[in-house]
Amino acid sequence: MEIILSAAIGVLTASGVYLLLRPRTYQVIIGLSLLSYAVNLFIFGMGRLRVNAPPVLEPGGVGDLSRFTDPVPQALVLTAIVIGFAMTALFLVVLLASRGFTGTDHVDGREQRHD
Amino acid sequence: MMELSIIWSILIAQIMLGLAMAFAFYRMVRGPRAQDRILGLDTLYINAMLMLLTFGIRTANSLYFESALIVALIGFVSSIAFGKFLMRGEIIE
Amino acid sequence: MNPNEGNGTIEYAGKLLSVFILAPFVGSLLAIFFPPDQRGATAWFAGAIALLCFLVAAGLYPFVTSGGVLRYDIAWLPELGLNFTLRMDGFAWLFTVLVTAIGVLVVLYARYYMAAEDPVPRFLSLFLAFMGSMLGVVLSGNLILLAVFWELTSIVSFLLIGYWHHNAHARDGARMALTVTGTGGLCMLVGLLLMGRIVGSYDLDVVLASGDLIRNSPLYMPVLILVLLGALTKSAQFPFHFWLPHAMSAPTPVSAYLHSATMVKAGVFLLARLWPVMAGTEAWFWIVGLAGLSTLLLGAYFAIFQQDLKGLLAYSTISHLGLITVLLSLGSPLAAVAAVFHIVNHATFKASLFMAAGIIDHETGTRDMRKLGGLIRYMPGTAVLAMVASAAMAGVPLLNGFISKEMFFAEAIETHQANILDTMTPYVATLAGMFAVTYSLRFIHSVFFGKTPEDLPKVPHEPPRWMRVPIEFLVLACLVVGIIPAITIGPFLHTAVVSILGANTPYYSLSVWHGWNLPLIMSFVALAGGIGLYFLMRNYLATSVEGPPIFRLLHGQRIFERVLVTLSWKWARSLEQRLGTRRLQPQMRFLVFIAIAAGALPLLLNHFELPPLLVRSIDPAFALLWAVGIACAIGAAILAKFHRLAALVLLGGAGLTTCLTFVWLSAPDLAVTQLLVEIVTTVLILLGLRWLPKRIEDTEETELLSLKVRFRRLRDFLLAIVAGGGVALIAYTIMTRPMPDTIASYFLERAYKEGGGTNVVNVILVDFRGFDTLGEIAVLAIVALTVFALLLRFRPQADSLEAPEQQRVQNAFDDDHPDRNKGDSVAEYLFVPSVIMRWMFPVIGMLAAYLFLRGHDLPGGGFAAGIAMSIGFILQYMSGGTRWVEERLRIHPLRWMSIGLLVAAATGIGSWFFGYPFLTSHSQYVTLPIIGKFPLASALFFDLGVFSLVLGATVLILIALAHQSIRAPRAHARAMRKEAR
Amino acid sequence: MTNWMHHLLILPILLPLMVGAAMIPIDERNRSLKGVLSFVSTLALFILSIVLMRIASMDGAPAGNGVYQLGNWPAPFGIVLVLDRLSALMLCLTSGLALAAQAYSIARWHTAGHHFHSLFQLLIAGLNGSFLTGDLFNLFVFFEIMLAASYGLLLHGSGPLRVKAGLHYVAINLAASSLFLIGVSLIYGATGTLNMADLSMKLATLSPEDRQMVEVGAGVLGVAFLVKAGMWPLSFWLPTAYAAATPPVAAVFAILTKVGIYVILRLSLLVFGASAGASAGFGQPILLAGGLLTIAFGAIGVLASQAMGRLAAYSVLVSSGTLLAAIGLGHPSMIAGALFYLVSSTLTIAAFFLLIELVERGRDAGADVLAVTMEAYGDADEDEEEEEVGSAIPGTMAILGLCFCLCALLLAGLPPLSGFVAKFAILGGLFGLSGAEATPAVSAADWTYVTLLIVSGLAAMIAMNRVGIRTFWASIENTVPRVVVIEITPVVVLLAACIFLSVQAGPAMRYMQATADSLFDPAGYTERVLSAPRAGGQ
Amino acid sequence: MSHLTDLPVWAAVLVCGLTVLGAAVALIGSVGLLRFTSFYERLHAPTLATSGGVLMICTASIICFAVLQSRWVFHEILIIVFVVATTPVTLMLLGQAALYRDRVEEKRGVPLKQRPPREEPAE
Amino acid sequence: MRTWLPYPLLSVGLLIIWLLLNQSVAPGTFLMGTVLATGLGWVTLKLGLVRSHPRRVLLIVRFGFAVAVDVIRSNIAVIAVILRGQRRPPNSGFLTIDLDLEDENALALLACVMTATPGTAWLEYDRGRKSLLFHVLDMENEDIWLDTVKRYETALKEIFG
Ligand code: NA
Ligand code: NA
Repeated sequence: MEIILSAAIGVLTASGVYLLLRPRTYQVIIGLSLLSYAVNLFIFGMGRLRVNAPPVLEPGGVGDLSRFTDPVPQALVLTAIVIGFAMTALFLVVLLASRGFTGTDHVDGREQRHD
Repeated sequence: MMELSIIWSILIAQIMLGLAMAFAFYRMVRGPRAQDRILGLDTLYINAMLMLLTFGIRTANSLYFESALIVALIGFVSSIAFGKFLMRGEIIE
Repeated sequence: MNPNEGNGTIEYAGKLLSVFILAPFVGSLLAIFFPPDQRGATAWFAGAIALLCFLVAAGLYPFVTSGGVLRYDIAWLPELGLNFTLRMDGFAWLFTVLVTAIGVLVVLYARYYMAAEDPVPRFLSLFLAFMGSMLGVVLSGNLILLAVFWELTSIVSFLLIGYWHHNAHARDGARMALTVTGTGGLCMLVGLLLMGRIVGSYDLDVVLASGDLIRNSPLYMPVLILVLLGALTKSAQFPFHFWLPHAMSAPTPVSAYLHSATMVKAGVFLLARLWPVMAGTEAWFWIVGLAGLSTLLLGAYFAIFQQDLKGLLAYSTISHLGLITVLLSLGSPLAAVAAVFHIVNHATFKASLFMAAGIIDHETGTRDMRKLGGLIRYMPGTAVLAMVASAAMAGVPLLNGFISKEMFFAEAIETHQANILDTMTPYVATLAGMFAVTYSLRFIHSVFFGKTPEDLPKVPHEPPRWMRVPIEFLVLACLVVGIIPAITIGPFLHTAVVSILGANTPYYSLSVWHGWNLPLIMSFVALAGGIGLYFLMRNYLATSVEGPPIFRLLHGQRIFERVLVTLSWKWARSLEQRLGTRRLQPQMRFLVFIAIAAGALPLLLNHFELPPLLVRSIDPAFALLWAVGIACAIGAAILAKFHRLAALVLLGGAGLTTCLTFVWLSAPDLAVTQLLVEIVTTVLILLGLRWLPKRIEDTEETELLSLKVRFRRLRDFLLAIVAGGGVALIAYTIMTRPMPDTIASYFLERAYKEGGGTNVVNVILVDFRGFDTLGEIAVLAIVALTVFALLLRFRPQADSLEAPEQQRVQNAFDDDHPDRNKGDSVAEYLFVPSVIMRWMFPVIGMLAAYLFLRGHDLPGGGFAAGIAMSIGFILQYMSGGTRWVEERLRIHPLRWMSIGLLVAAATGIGSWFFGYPFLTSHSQYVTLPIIGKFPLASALFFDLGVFSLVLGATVLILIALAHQSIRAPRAHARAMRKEAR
Repeated sequence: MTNWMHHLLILPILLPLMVGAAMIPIDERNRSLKGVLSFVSTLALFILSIVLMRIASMDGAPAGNGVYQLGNWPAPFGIVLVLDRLSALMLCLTSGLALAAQAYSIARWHTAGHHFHSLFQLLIAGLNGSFLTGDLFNLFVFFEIMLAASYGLLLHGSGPLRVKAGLHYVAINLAASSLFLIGVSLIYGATGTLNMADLSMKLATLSPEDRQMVEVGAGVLGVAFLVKAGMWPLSFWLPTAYAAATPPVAAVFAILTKVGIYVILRLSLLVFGASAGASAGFGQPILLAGGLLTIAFGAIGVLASQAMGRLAAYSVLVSSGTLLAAIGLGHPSMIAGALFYLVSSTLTIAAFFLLIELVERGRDAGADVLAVTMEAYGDADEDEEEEEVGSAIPGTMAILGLCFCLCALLLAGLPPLSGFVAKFAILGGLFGLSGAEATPAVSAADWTYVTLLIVSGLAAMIAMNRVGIRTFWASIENTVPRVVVIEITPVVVLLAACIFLSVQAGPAMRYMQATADSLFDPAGYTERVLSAPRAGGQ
Repeated sequence: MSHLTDLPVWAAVLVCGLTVLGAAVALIGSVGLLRFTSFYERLHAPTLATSGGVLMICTASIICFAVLQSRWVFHEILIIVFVVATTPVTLMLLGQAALYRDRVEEKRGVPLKQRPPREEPAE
Repeated sequence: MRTWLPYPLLSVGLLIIWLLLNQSVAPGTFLMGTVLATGLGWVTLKLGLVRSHPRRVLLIVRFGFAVAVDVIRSNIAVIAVILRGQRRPPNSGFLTIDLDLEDENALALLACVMTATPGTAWLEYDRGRKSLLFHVLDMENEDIWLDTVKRYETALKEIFG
């Protein structure tokens, strides 16, 4: 499992980073989204991978790490998801505004000769 | 013996669903038209939901259920957004 | 007076030192408030302050005789050795008197010199500030304080030189003066800091007692160079002399004060001040000597060729400062005496000459010697005064300049060090003396004698009576000191010299006649040669252009300006462009590269062992799932440029895979949230897509990609691969390592017992780390506000203003058919779907309620519920359109947001009333009839806040975007109307 | 044991958060009400932060003093807020700047867009949270609050320049936020903790493999902070963004880079201090090199700037570089000076940003159009009208000129103002008054630092000189800018604060010294955080 | 996966069978998506998964949990209901969009928009 | 009653959903569900949905049963079409049918039913002509499809009558 998830994180990161380096704002926003998947999975992975051990206790129960997966990274990922969503929205609107003002969807607000 | 067959049958089911997702992916990436891609995504969603259900059976844990339920109830929203975008050029008029 | 008279008196006298700083600066502040037309009153005020300082200085004389020192200490930054220490010894006293006395005279002179339209209060305010700064330099008892006042003199002089700032020369001159002297000052500061490091204190008394320590320190050379940079720039020594002539654009009183008596003297003052601890080494001799000698000679030579009266005086000043510098370079006590003496002498005659030049300028309207002549007939009094002062400058016997110059010649012939510089000194000195005679003679002859020019701007006459008084005073001093030096200046000079040299004070005689000796012969040679030279060159000079032959091509100012422009503007600009960029892509590239490096370095520096590859326990279904996910990600990356919709679809695929992963790996909460967010994000981006320009793949273009572009893409690709590989490697390494001892155990143990919930993730979110959640929803609120505010000002491009093509086609279809109304197409299209979409609203509402209420115990929670509910709203917007929904449902996202945030925070504050910190949760099962046990947790209220905020923020973001579709056509119509008009 | 005074510690976060939230639904037509609310809140915050500063500098306080356990969960499990001299200082600086910027904005700039005051309050909440929190992930959250608000504020007023700058700013910072997350989670994955104090305790006991992972995490995390701090070459977005922002926003942005510096200073001394075993001093050479390069680049930029806004923005970089390199050099004696410099340069740059617009107002009529766009509510596309605010006060030019001179002196670090005192304090700390016994040689790094410090001061002097002459002396049209008192007062007050700092350099430096001393005592911090008792005594 | 062995044989067979069958139906649907040549044909493909697939797998899940937890837990029915209710919307919208686009491009074999209206005016 | 429960069927449905979601019929859950179901009914009222009054529960059940059978049958049919693959490509085509159904809810239900039975795809409903364009995968016999749809229509008309 670890190897698959690492590969997934790697590919998501690579795709995201590649898009971040591209000249079109839309590419960048897609890149940021892919990157945020990668980051979320990365954070998640920091709690180690467990199948069928969700950190949900029986009522009245006391949990320990031998039976349940680490809940902390999950809580962190939740926060990261929310913030990531907010930032995607923000970036989208900024890129729209930029496109509105400059007429182009180039990240620099003007067409460069070759990218 | 029975344990093994249970494991295997569910695994086979999951692999089949995975393949179904792969085929859906083919449509998403190859199109040829936008509607094909969206249909592909919709199929991907449905198969993913089925995958969630099989996962629930496999682990006998019902915590997968909400995710499946959300796919079933809300998953169509993004598809109709796509559809409306195709049809009207904007999704909220 | 006996210096041991009692500490009380000395202490009191020490306190009086503060007058020298306080009076001028306070006076400076007050002077600004004088009305601009009150020239006289302001001058009286400023003069009174200068006079006060002079009188106090005079009164303090008894305390500084025979090596007495007055001190006044105020703690400023005692931890770092910087104190506001004022210290007056004989040398400082002499300078104080010079500064204040000439100050009084200059104020008097300026009273008449300045025109009515000049803002005199500003001038005098600056003047007083300058005087205060100069006195500060002189009286500083702490090296750093000295540097402080030092820079202040530069700054104030900048403002004084630029006083007539409508004049471009004044501006340039001021800037140059500040740049050169300010730079020198900063270097000096470092030098003084190093000196403090060597000595262990910045206190001048301590420093002056540590000569050997300084001279033997390994840091001596840096200290020397840095301090000399300060002193030589300030005193306009070669090669930093060029600023001084250009400072002549200042009003003449400024020149008379700053460029004769005070500011330029600060440099030589410092050399003399530090002479006991720094002089005497070979390095000192060479550097200071070389600078002094070249300045002495070049200054004098250049002075001859000036056509501007003040220019001549400026170069002569440079030359005389060179003379003083040479004297200080020699390292002999006797030379030091001569230096101090010449400082005083030069101040008196040069100040009077500047004032005379000012009168000439004032009365004739020009300072060009080619245009002047025969003025003795119009202003005989001034002429006489100028002649005497000039003679003093030329070193004519019976005037003060002669005596100090004789002392200089005498020292020049002495042997101090066995090297070529030392050998050259007498010859250079004589030559420079000769030049001095020439330019002095020229000054007098070309201005006061010869033909009276016809084309003078004004008819010249004698200046007002009181305008000449300062000159008379100064010239009188030249005469008196020149004739009876021992009685007049003698004791004061001695006091000053003793305070520098202490026990090393040599015997010296201040008599006019020392018999026929070599210096006298040198003087006569210089005098005769100078007169001869003048008459040889007279005709040439009468018509020549400004500046010496050949050298005038080497225009100091122009070089400086060019260097400055090149360095500080051209190079800076090109460097800025080379070292920086305003484009995003390179910035991102840097960021990625540095992040990779930051992650890789710790691995490379300490041997990193690759973790073992674990291939067992791979679930084929999971692998297949991610095969699809990975393919989606790559596909999205490839298609994002030309197939936006496809990329978005594929992004959805990757997101879905991520959700499944979360379920698979025991994170149902994450899956739920990710799924919901996924959907909203898709809707969001689709809302935005409408406003982006069309981008159609141009196959030809892609084929003709230049090599450069291919290279760039390859580089980015490799960068991306490395980044991805690195992150994957790190993730794998950590995931295959055993768990550390983590705080998670604590949460698992107490989530139910103390947090009151079985879903540990949710308990963390609303309780253990509820503060994070509060912050996270605040982020959402902020972003929603930002989006909202930005979209209010959204101006779409013209090409996306009109309705999308589909709508136009469909509307046209409706228009073409008489039985159809506009909008029928869309109504038909949505007729059946919208029925289902509307029925889904309450169902989604139910789901949201379910997610909300179960969150604490099972996956879900306020956030998921809020997003789900907002999807319900969006669905209605999609089915009926903006107007339709807003006619029916009350949508107040701003209010929901505000309430949400306030409720969440207020829940946190509630715990204060029970004596607990913010956000301490309280949960209790309330037993109600019928319903039975019902959990009532404060976390529920907190989650309610989260729900309200998330709902509000998400709806606000999406709706604000959706509203653009209504606004744009209106704006479009408006624009069309405008165009039509 | 929990008394009401104890809750003061969280007020710097809660007060602006709640005031900001409460103002959201207030109609934009009631801007003056919002302005007053906001101003009063910030004023209260300023007073509060002074009180907190006093609390922080109390010695011999009871255990748990200055540690606030959110949700009553003890560190390292729950999130804690930690008040010490450094954080109190930063709080004070933040609210001071905010107060000035806010007053300034009320004259006209807050009308340039919607929800200015809410965003402003939330920015303060984010800043204060970043300074107070003792938890790495919570720091991320507050960073995001701060960043999100800064995006909003940067875009306040809209217009092509701001939006273009905003796009870059947002993109870079989003990427940096990803790094932040990777770094924090990696540290968690290797150590199992998120609490800074706990991390500092655990680091020495980790296995070499885990420590390596922590270092990777810290390295990546550091990049995120350095982006914020503006280290070359991660800072190219900064001049454009800061120059494009509206003046009050730019002024308060002066402290945004300092957040990065603050965190680096805090973490490098707390986590990678002397007690960190093999990881001690981690990253310092990078900070030094980067800081030096940043000073150089900033100085070049200062020289190359024609517009005052960019000049000011590059001064921000110089200031950052100076601080980063000072941290990188790691001389304990320099840190106090560096802190003094931090305060002084922040105040100066803020004052300058506020001043620029006033000075340029008279010269460029076009600038006002952007400033005051009256919007038809709900629809901003209506015709823009220009509104004259303020009147030409006599003597305005003189006051502006004086303020400009003071700014120039402060930026160039020329005597006698706090800019000089700060540089002296840094250099004095670097060279030290070692005295007669042994004068240690000055290292090459030290020399480079000194040279760059001086050269950057010179660059500022030359550039300010050039700009000042052009503006005040050589300007052809002598229109006196229309300035209202409420605009000039904040500038004067900020500069007066600098003058106050110069005069009271002694007490100020004593505070900084105590701050620096406590930073070099990570054990004291750790002890205080980890052994703080819970309320209710469990 | 010990819990699944708690199932009685009949239930196990039923659960496994329905699961595999449901997955197979879904897979075949996807194969259809892959192989059909026109969009309108492909439009039918996912309905296999949304009808047969969902039905069978949900039933399997219901049986599994009902037997394991020995209580009647039907909440999977909700999934069936929701899927049945929401799938038409997507497919309808997509189908209409495809029709519109094909009509604009004047593709052959695509029925024109239904004109003229039923009450045709006399010529 | 109308003001309290604008859509009784909806509210009952919502209550059932609630109970199913919570997997409990405890009084607390029931009460909560009732409150939510009622409240959401009021909100839904604002969306202006037509109130239909389906009668005769028996008819509904019968209809449901018939549909279920159709679904299974058409599943098998479509599977067969797909599996036979290239050998015999599907003979698909468009069909138009005039509908008499007036009730929009009934129409929506018809759409659900047609979508749930693989092989028929609802495409376009023309409100003016009241005719439906749909697509069938296997057009062996057009009339069978038209009959099926008519059958559904009749059933729905009866139910919603
Ligand atoms: Na000699
Ligand atoms: Na169907």
